[in-house]
Amino acid sequence: MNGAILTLENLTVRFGGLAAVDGVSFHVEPQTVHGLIGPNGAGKTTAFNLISGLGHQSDGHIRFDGETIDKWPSWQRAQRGLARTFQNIRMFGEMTVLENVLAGMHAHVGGGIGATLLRLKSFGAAEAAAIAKAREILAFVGLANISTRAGNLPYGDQRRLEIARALASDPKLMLLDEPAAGMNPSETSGLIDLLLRLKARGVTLLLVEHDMHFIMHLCDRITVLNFGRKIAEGTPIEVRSDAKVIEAYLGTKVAERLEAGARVR
Amino acid sequence: MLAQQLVNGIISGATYALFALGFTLMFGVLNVINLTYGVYFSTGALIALYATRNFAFPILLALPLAAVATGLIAVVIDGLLLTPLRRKKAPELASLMVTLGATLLLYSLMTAFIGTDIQRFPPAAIDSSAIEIGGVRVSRSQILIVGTAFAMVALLLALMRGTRLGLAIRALAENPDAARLMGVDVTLVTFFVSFVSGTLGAAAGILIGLNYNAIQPYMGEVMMLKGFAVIIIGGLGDIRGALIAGLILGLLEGLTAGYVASSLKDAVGFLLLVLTLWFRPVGLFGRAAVKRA
Amino acid sequence: MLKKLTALAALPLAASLWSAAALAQSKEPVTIGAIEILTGPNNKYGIAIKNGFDLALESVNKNGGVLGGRPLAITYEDSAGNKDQAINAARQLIGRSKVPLILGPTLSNEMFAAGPVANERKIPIVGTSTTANGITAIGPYVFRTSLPEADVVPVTLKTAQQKLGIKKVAVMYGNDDAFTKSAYDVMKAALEKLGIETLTTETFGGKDTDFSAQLTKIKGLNPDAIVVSALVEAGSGILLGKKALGFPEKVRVIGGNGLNAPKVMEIAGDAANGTLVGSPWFIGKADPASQKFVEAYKAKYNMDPDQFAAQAYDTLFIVAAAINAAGAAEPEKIKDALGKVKYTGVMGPFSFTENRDPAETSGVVVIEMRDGGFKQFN
Amino acid sequence: MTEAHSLPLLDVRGLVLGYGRIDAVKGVDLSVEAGRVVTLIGANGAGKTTTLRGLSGLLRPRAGSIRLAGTDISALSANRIARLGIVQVPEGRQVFANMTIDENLRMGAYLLSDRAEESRRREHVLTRFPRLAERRTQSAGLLSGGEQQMLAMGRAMMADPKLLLLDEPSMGLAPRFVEEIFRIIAEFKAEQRTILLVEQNARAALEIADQAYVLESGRITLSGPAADVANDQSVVAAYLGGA
Amino acid sequence: MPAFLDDFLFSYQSLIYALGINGLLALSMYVVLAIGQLSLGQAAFMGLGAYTSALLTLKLGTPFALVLLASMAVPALAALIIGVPTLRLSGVYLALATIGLGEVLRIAFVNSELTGGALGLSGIPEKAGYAIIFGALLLALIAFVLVSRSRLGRAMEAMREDEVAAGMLGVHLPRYRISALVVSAMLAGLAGALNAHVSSFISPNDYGFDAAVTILSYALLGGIGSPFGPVVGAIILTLLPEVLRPLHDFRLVFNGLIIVIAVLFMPHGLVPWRIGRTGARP
Repeated sequence: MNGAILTLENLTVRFGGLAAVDGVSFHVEPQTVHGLIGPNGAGKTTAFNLISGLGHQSDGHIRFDGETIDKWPSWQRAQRGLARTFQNIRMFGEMTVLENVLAGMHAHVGGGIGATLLRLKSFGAAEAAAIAKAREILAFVGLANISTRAGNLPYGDQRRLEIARALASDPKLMLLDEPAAGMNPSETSGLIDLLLRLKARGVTLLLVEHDMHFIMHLCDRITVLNFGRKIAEGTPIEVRSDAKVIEAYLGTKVAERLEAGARVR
Repeated sequence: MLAQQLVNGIISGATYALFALGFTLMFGVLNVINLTYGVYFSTGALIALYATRNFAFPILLALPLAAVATGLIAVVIDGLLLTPLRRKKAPELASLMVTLGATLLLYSLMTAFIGTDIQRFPPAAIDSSAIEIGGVRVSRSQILIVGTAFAMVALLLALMRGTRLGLAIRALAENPDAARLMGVDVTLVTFFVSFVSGTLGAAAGILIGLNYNAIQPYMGEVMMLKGFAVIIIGGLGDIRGALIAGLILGLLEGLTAGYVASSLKDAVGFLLLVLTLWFRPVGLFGRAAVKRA
Repeated sequence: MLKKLTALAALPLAASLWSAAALAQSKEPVTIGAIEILTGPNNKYGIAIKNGFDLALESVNKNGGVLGGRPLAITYEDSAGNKDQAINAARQLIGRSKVPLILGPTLSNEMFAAGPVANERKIPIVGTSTTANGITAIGPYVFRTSLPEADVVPVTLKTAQQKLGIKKVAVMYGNDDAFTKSAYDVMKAALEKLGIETLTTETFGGKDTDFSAQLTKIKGLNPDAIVVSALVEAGSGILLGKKALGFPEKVRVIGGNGLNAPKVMEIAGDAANGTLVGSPWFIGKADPASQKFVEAYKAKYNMDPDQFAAQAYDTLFIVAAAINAAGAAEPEKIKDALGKVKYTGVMGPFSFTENRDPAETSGVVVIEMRDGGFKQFN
Repeated sequence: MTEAHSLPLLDVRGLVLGYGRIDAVKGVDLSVEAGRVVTLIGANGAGKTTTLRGLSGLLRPRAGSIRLAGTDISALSANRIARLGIVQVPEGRQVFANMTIDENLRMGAYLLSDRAEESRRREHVLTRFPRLAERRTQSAGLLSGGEQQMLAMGRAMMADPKLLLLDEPSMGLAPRFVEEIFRIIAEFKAEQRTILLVEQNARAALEIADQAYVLESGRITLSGPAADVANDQSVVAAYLGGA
Repeated sequence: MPAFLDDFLFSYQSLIYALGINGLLALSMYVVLAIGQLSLGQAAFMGLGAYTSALLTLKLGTPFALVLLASMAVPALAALIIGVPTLRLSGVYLALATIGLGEVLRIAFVNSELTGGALGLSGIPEKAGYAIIFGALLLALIAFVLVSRSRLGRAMEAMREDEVAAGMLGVHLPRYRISALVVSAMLAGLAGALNAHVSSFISPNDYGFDAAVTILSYALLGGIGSPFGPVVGAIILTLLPEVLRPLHDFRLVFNGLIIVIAVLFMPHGLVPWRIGRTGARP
């Protein structure tokens, strides 16, 4: 627990009377791939939003990289080293591929308004370095056409670009919300490869995904949510054989019992 | 004197409320700040004016006629400007900008052809005689305005709560997709709401024009500034809020002019507006009530 | 091709026109400039003024023009009521058309913007409808023939004081308009000078329609009259509001030049009855020159002239006289000559003061609105 | 039932649906016989909800045909389709939170002009869902998730649909509500209603349904009698990424 | 200077000045639109700048350089006051609040003795000229180009495209929003001061709603892909009525039409070219 990069303590958020995330606690160890799974409506994306600062919890705490970040706005969390991608890609469609990645480096590229306007040497150097790094990241994720308008990229490449953009902020922790959604099998295997290389690079990953093959393949640990609560946690093998998880995914045998009840009536 | 000032305040407050009703309805249901609304105010008054003056229509016929005609214009404007944006799911500022441009276009077109000269209803159109009770004077047209404002609020609330169409409107306001699944023809209901708003705007223009007997194209623009204040203070989309905020504004303005300084009269509304934005941006009465009604 | 044809067709004509052309060479027209509101919402003022100029121009040219037979001509520029366009117009008249004198612009606001341009280039500029304070203070090349409010209003108030015995009044003015504000300043000074007590001073906006709060307060103070500085729109609204609140008949409205318009009676109807305004001229003036002007104007334009047309009409004769006296179409000479012009026109005797304002106020008439028309009050 | 039995009530051929540049449903064929409960199961993101949105007209098909009792309805708008008797209970309930329960039910009968029939149906629904009856004048937004789901189903019943589309009725609900929802579906089935059920709770869905389709990445990969599908190992694989 | 050139410059001086001043105003609108916000306070900020500068020149005889600084500082302060509460709300509120600001300022100018009430201020000496107006425009353009091609420019465009995503990349959204509004106010204030010092006379009614909408039409006609778009838009809309006299009457109709067409059919404006966002050769 001490070495955890991210710790959720009793995280709870209510909308109206309903608790979308209900007392969830878990932590993510550095340099691991951690999966967050659960059926639809289990509260995964809500939990992601709370962690990334796009909403605020009603109760509980979030600790990230040694700081309690409960009230931090999203940009502050990002500056501290938290990056994320979105379920439905949020690309800067008008900007080029390279510019998208450079935008991702926002928090780390130097250059205040003074240096920018005076075009100080430091500014040029910072920009050149940023571009070099962006090229490196793009090569890493396998995108070559750096001056293409991002909106014109094919879907799979947009996913890659979004990851590249998140990676550009040099994150300690990256949240990936359904990175494989809408990908075909070959794109998916390319993505797995990419994420494994990311992990090797030292980035901690927390991901929400529905493709179980993908999850089981990639994750070191998995947390399972249902009805906003944590119902299981462990290694992929542990989770896969957990009765509560199977029940959550495949459902209870309610129908049987019901039919029995109906006959009685 | 105080009694007369209070009555004055209520009358001008009722004119603000009457004006703001259609404006706030449009926002509450269609989720757009439609700046062309002020144009409906002027258009309604001008159509009624031409009908009574050039075609000798009695005012009781000219009023509904002009209101309906303006309602149809509102539908056309919605169809031309806002429907395409809705289809594209454009950001809310796009609709604000497009109606802003349209407003400038329509006002300047009107003045280019009509001029900004004040025009008046023929004297026979209205009975301007006043009633005096205990030293307080009210004219018939003023009673008509206050009555209409309250009646319209009651009517709108009854429509929203009691009728199937009203339910459909509220359903549309809240969740257009779910409304469609219930069989609501969203396009038709959208046009209906535009129509009702246009009609309300026009009715306000005609009655207020009758009362002050001064009609010109830019009358809607002046009213719009008060309209912003009323709908923000009352809460965007709140029908009852519009009535109450209108009355509050009218009374405060009247009392300011009567007992403080008339030069500060116009500042009151904006002061209230700024305070609302600072401290209670959802308006005095909480969130959009068209949806709740 | 087309050009050639035209040239051929023109040949026979050319010969016969030879002598006329030679004459025109020596009789080159003297072109002066005018900046008026010819388009846009306030063009009724500009058009009345242009009509007045044109009518006078006809008469000047019929009687031999200026400078020994040279025709006088006017180049009009439209200001559309916009001060930036007024500046543009002044610059183009001076820099491009090279006029020796400019008439106009229509509004005081426009003069405050365009006047300095002309003054800087030492071109005389003559306002015919600018009544605000401080117009001629712009500089030594700025003149006006319109009586400033400062001359008209005291006459009106004094007449009311003498004939009606007014002792205490309430004042209302539009505080967002240069014209009504400056007229108010004049009213305030005149009331003090005449020893009339001001019970309260209320303001309103030019686009307001509801004056009930101010009028209710005024009614409670029981004034002998209400002194109003407003334009037509607000002014007629005040009259209607006053009637609606049931003011006693004897409480009259005394207005500035802004209320001096038949439109007020048209809008306010019988609520306008009894309203007093001072005017440099009015259509019912029983003066033969004036009557002749009214007839000529009606014949040419098929409508009644107003004070703006009358002022413009006189102004053109004054300018023509100055050009003749100057002996050349040169700005400096015309400017000097203008200061010395003595002329009697439809508005009465006219000359400029040292400060280039009209010297005579004897032409001012106080008129009363009654049943849709103006009647002389004094 | 007067429909010709040779003709399925709903017949979908080659349906393609998508958002933006992506096709989410890539040529689906399925049919629903009158009086049957048919379930469409599959992992999240497989295209189940998208399919239902296509059927109810919220999403315009890019290709393919949707026939209701033989008539192609694929070009019709949602409100026209509702008029024909296809009623969808959308994913996530989508009750009108600011309206009362009564008003929500009245919205369900929006297309019905017979007021007497409307109140008869309302009484019927309220008898079936006594929880709702207790709170008929309260805002729907104040209900719990399970109660909202009941309201959504009750609202759909107000239209007396020919074909009921249920989209993930058990999603995000506590177990006791899941049971209750399936009890209600069982009752509907007993009343011979025609239902197309999209569920993630595959086991419960397969037990209640007559016929089942398995959707994977926008394509039907398996179909047949529900009992057969339930016994197919690949179904478990589809969910938990086995193998 | 040859006489004909002198006459030409004299005749068209105010038109040429207007090109530069309107260009500055267009840029002041651009900086707000560039981050996806809408302000209708440009005319009000312009008025504040104009009054501040005119009062300092007329009443205190302040050196012109200081006057110009003050004419930017005062509107900037107003932008802070109006911006801080509204920028937490949706974009619509900023637009409405800035319309309100215009009206409040008009009332204030009209009621204050200091500002000459409705009579405005006249006799403002002509202290600005070609050099300073076009110098300011050029400097502003260069500054915008430099900012565009930097991390600041990238953050601004990112905000316009997707605020949430921009925030997730560490872009301090409130700081950018308020800075954009403040810079916008400063530019508009400067334009107001320059205008006051070439037209000798200012009055409260010069800075109304129509003016604000006209400024918006400059930016939308030119397009906001680069800072050049709005300036081109301003030049066209300033010259067009002069070239096409018949348009004069319908100038406002035309401006309104342009906004409608730009929003509905021409989202990139007349200058669709988009400025690059890198500060070094990629």
